[in-house]
Amino acid sequence: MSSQQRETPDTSLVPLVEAHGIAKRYGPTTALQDGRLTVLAGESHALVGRNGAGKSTLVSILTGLQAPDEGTVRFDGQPAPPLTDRDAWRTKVACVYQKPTVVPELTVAENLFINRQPAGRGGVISWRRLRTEAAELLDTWDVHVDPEARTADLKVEDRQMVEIARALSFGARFIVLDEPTAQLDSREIERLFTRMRALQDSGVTFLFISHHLQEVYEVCQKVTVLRDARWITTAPVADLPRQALIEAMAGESVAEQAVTPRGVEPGQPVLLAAEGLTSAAYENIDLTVRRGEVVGLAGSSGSGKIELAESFAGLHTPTGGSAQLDGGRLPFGDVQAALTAGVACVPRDRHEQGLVSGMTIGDNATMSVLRRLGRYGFVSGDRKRGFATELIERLDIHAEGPEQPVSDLSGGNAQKVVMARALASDPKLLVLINPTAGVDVKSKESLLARMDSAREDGTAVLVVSDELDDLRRCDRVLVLFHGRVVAEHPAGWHDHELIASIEGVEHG
Amino acid sequence: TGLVLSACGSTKDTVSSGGDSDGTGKVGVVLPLLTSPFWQAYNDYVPKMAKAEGVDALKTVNSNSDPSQQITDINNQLNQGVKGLVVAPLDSAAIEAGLDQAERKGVPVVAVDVAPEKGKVAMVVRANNVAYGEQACEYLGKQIPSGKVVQIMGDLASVNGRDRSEAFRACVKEKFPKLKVLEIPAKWESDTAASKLDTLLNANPDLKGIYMQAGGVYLAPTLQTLKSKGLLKKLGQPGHIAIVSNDGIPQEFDAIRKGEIDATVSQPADLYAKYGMYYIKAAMAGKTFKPGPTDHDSEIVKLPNGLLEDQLSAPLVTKDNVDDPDLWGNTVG
Amino acid sequence: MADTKAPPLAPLRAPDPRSAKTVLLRRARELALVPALLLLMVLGTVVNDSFLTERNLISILGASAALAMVVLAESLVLITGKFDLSLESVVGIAPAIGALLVLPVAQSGWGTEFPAALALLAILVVGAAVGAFNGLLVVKLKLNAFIVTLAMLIVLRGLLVGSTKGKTLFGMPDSFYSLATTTFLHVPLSVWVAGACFAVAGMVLKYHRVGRALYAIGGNADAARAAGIRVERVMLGVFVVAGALAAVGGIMQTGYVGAISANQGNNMIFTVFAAAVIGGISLDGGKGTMFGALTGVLLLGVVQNLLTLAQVPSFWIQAIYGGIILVALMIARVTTGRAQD
Amino acid sequence: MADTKAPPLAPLRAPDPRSAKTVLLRRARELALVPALLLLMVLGTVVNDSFLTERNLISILGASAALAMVVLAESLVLITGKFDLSLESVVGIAPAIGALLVLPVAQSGWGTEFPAALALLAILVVGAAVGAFNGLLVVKLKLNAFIVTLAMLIVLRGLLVGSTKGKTLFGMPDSFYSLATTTFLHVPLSVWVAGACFAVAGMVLKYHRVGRALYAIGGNADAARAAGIRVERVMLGVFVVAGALAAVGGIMQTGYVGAISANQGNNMIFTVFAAAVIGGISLDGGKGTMFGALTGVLLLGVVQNLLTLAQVPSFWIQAIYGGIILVALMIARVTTGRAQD
Ligand SMILES: Nc1ncnc2c1ncn2[C@@H]1O[C@H](COP(=O)(O)OP(=O)(O)OP(=O)(O)O)[C@@H](O)[C@H]1O
Ligand SMILES: Nc1ncnc2c1ncn2[C@@H]1O[C@H](COP(=O)(O)OP(=O)(O)OP(=O)(O)O)[C@@H](O)[C@H]1O
Ligand SMILES: [Mg+2]
Ligand SMILES: [Mg+2]
Repeated sequence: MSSQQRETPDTSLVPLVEAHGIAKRYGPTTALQDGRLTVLAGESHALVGRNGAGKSTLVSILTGLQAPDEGTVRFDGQPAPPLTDRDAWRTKVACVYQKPTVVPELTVAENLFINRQPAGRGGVISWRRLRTEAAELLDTWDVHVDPEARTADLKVEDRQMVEIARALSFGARFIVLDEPTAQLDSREIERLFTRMRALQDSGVTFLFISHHLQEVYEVCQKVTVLRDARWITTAPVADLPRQALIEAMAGESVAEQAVTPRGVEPGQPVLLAAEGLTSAAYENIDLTVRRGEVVGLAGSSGSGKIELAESFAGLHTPTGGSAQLDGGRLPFGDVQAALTAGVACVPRDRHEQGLVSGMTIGDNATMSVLRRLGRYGFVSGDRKRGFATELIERLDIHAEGPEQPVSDLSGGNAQKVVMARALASDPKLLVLINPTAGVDVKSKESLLARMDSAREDGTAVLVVSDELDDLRRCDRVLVLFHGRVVAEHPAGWHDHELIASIEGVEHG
Repeated sequence: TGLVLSACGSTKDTVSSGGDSDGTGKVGVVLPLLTSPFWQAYNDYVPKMAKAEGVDALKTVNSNSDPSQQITDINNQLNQGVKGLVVAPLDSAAIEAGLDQAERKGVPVVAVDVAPEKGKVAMVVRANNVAYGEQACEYLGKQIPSGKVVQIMGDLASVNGRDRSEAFRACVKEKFPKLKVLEIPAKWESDTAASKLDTLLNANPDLKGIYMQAGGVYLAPTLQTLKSKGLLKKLGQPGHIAIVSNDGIPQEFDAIRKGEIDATVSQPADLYAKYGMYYIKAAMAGKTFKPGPTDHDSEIVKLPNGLLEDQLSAPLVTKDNVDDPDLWGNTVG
Repeated sequence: MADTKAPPLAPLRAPDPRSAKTVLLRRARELALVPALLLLMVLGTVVNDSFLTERNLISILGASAALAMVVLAESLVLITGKFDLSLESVVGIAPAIGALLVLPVAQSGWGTEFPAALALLAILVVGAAVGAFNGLLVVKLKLNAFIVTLAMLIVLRGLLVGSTKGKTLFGMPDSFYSLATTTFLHVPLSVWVAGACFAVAGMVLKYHRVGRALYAIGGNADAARAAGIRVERVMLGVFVVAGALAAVGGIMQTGYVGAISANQGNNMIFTVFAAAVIGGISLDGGKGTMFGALTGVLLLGVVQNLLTLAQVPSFWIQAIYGGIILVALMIARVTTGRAQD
Repeated sequence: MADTKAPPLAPLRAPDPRSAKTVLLRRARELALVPALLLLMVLGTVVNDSFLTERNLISILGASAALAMVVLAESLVLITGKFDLSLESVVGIAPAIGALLVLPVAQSGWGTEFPAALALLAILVVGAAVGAFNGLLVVKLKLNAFIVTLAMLIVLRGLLVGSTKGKTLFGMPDSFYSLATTTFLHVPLSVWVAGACFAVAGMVLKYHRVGRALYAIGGNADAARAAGIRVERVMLGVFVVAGALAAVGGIMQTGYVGAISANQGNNMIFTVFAAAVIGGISLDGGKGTMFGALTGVLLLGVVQNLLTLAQVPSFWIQAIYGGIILVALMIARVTTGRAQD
């Protein structure tokens, strides 16, 4: 907590941000019914809730992107500025939104300083200063990207770091972070937290949203819980142990089973066998996955784990090596052929490769399986609707129904639609890349439980994830470092072992 | 500032002597467009007539219905050092800049089909578009005592189209007040003509006559529409709609022979080309002309703006004279 | 203020997704023009007695058939997220080549004197070939679709003028005209054909795997690829089909005007885009339906018809035409209450 | 296979971002046409002696000036991610209204007989007003930009024909023509003005926040809004500026042809889009530079000039023109090695 004293004793009583009775509706959907939030200066406040609870909606209202249908927002006791006065909002609050808010065609440097480029006399932008300042900013964050690179070419995690760096560099007293960690690996998260603590010490107030509850305990002092578009409770984190917090979010008690994978039965045949896979991102990879086995791929950013996983789904083409799936040769570089061969995939970035945002949930979920839903390629609307409704229920997607466009969904629910599509095709091999990014605790349980049930029906699963929780479910975890497999951990590993090998600190 | 002053100028500065021509040299020919059978015929006649008149004509240049392109084309021809220009302006006024350029370079110009409002040309070779409209009106007026007639007009922004429309309108109003004129602005487009005529016939099934201002584009859609409505009756049959066309292309002659249409005004594409070449050769040789009758059955008149115009005759072709071998429509394939 | 527990809540229920209002809202895009269209019909009936006659309505349909085919073709391309401007030139060049193949040299043909059926087939082949060429340049060579097809438009227009020497082609066999001249139940065949094509395209787009693939590609080509759709192949196919459909439109146009002028199809693409876009097809791809596109075509047809019937002074027709389109757009905006994109 | 020790690897390094090659690659988009342009220049010199003369080059520039202004205007709108088709009509209607204001009734004017300076100002105001109207419909009413401006194009064309009764306006004061007729260092003023406008626009786009805001809005309007850019206001401003620039283009065109026909500007928008898009301005917004757009204009100008000088048979000029554009696109694609969008 901040140790700084405000000038007048009064102000400590006036909350930095106070939102009251906020309601927001999108057509028939009520995104927020009774949103309340009170954040005191200097505290780090967590906002938690299940997917679709209305967190991001509240954020967009707190940052002046949207006007609430009802309710008031006050900063330091003053009413919030009008929506059109963006400059006034910018002095009050900076934000990392859940959806990317970079301009893909501009360089990283310019995105960092968008609309506040360093300018000399006559408002002439100095590109040299822009570049050096951007390089400095990236350096302090230890983000290794070229400030001159096109932002569209960045990896998701780098883009996220750029957005975080930008938000924190405004010098605003109040900073909102909407799921900043969903796309980051543990090292990057640690870097973010160190930075947050330092800023907290200098008096900055954070509103922090995450589905990783341990992070809430790590960096926040207070927590507000939303459920079903309504405010449920606000409490110091110390008063709300994990179980109680989950209960507040879910409205029921959720048993988080501490799963220990039983491991595959020894007799199971090998389903996926890859030999000598080589591409620009990885080198000479041998990999076998048995029927019913769940294999994790871990590694730091740039280790090539994603490309490796993508290779099996046809999204990345290796330059050398071969793979067998269930006895047949697995073709590379052709998603359709991979699908036919029995591979389904949750791709790395739901915005880029996962979803067609203009289409409905039903369309997105059934996109890969239409062939099997009807004859001669024709699919009856009812059949599709039924199939999609089933998926929506199975994955607990918070939506009006299969006819809703995915662009209306909250981040976590959108991710579940991608997952639904992968599961829809009853694959032999399921390739999951960061499958639980942005998914709430309860849904994550059900997603991961699906991995377990895959085991029963003999599906092989390949999970690429930066989250230890996901990896813990795996029968074994392979660690990649600079494109090579450097370690293999059978189930039951300790966190520090895995992290050490991911970091490349200690191989062996 | 002296430098600046001397650097300033005008595109009108570079007047060259121009008197050095002896009647020889290359001649540039600029066409307005090529997507009409009439201009296509003219384009075919140009090399033939140039040869006949002994003129060294360059390949024709097509301005593609774009007046500013036409100026550019003229400039390009001048830059190539032509000694004479035969231009069919797209517009009576929007040609001035091109004519000025030619005058500055001392290159004589003959205008074909459209008389420029301003600028200097050695001669205007054209048939009178006002006369076209009047001829059509006279013919229809004689056939139809009273009732509705429609004129299928061209692009409202085209001079020739405007002349025909106004002449037709004025003539009907003055001489045949019992006729009611309906109008179809069809932008020289055949599908527009078809659909609007179709629509109009729904509301006015008692239509008595049609004046098509361009047979090349309107003949087929008019006949097709009448056919599909069951209104295409041969000349002499009851319910025949009197149709006068304008252009004089072979297909119109065929239709006249079959009795599908009554008449057409033959625009003399051959004479345009012939006298275009004739006058440019004369102008390059420094010859001048005076108003008065010519040796080829036409008259040179002095226009209000001082330009000379050789008004070629445009005969009305009907069943009676449709087989006249002198009509250019009977000489091309 | 901490620890305030909210009272127990009845969970908010989402509204019934099938309720009439939600369905209507969701279909807002394709139904947007319907109110404007109805208004125009009423206006037409008031302005002129002959407007609401069977004859006149059939005229509107007959006049719109060729346009409808090209709008259909363009809509497919637009939904896939690409452009094909050259379709307007296909309307001219495809039937022209067919005609040149049947006509004797004396009638400016090539003298090959193909049988009519073969020539009609050739028309479709030309359309498909142009589409395939565009498709290859766009899909394989990855050239910009807008500008490639604009260049193709110019090339094809030029080829048409060049190969006909600017002449209008007349006197083809009757089968060249029969789409427009034959009627069935008083309605020209061309209208039935266009209607059938729209129905088929609509069904395919809504219920067939390939149709859904078009939307997916137009919405997010990367995601479509990751979902196992063969983006390149489908796109190429769409260009080919669009070319062939435009060629059919060209045959209809030929039948309608009774000849092929060297101008056939010129400037049509503006009207095509207007119809498609007012009908709710998005230029960004991935959005719009065949029904919407059809209402766009009909709206333009009705307005044209109305203006002719009303004998508006010809100098002002164009301004009024544009004005009515603007107003129709505003009505659509107000009645659906959604931003247009 | 566990615990295999990997040999120590030098981490793969990104290439030095400032190396000449990377810089060139990054500028590939705007430099794409330069090789094609050079090739054409060489070709021109070979084909015809008069091509590389000062006179001819000045002709090319003079003929392209008006187009250049409209391309500039359209590029600004495109970079912001919108469309403005009606600019071509502004090229006609804006100077026409100016002319109607100065001309006496006898010359088909309105008889207000404004002084020339005021009329010239009025031309700019008309352009800006049309832009503002478009902008309001697009930005405030959230109508689709493509179709609104297409409707406006039709309306304005119609108004031009209606208000002039189709007549060509001429005989305006000299100042109406002076942009095209006055020269400085042998080069028409219009060329200098267009050049200056391009330079200013280029500088603003590269070195001013407002310019950068256009790219941001075109690239991702939501992100721009979140970054505090007043998206609506900037967009409106762009429409207004584009209208005014197109009006200047209209004055140049008037001077160039010496009169204002009721068709002035018609079908120009095709060429405008062609120039802008070949020049690397993306229809999706957020991409392209003024330099690129300028090379697009010059390429089209040089091709037109070459075709006239080369004495190509006029029936085939158009086809060859389109063909050259296609080839230029391919050259651009090959030399830059990047997909076009
Ligand atoms: N533009 C929109 N149109 C329609 N519905 C919307 C829109 N934006 C959000 N919603 C709906 O509002 C509800 C709340 O969404 P919100 O994004 O605030 O959830 P969230 O709490 O941030 O969830 P997550 O943890 O998954 O990010 C969801 O049901 C969502 O479907
Ligand atoms: N499209 C691309 N263009 C250029 N380089 C790329 C591209 N995709 C990936 N790379 C590079 O290939 C390397 C491996 O990337 P990859 O995404 O596989 O890393 P990763 O192991 O998944 O890391 P993380 O754990 O951060 O997700 C990186 O250096 C990345 O920058
Ligand atoms: Mg959210
Ligand atoms: Mg990664």
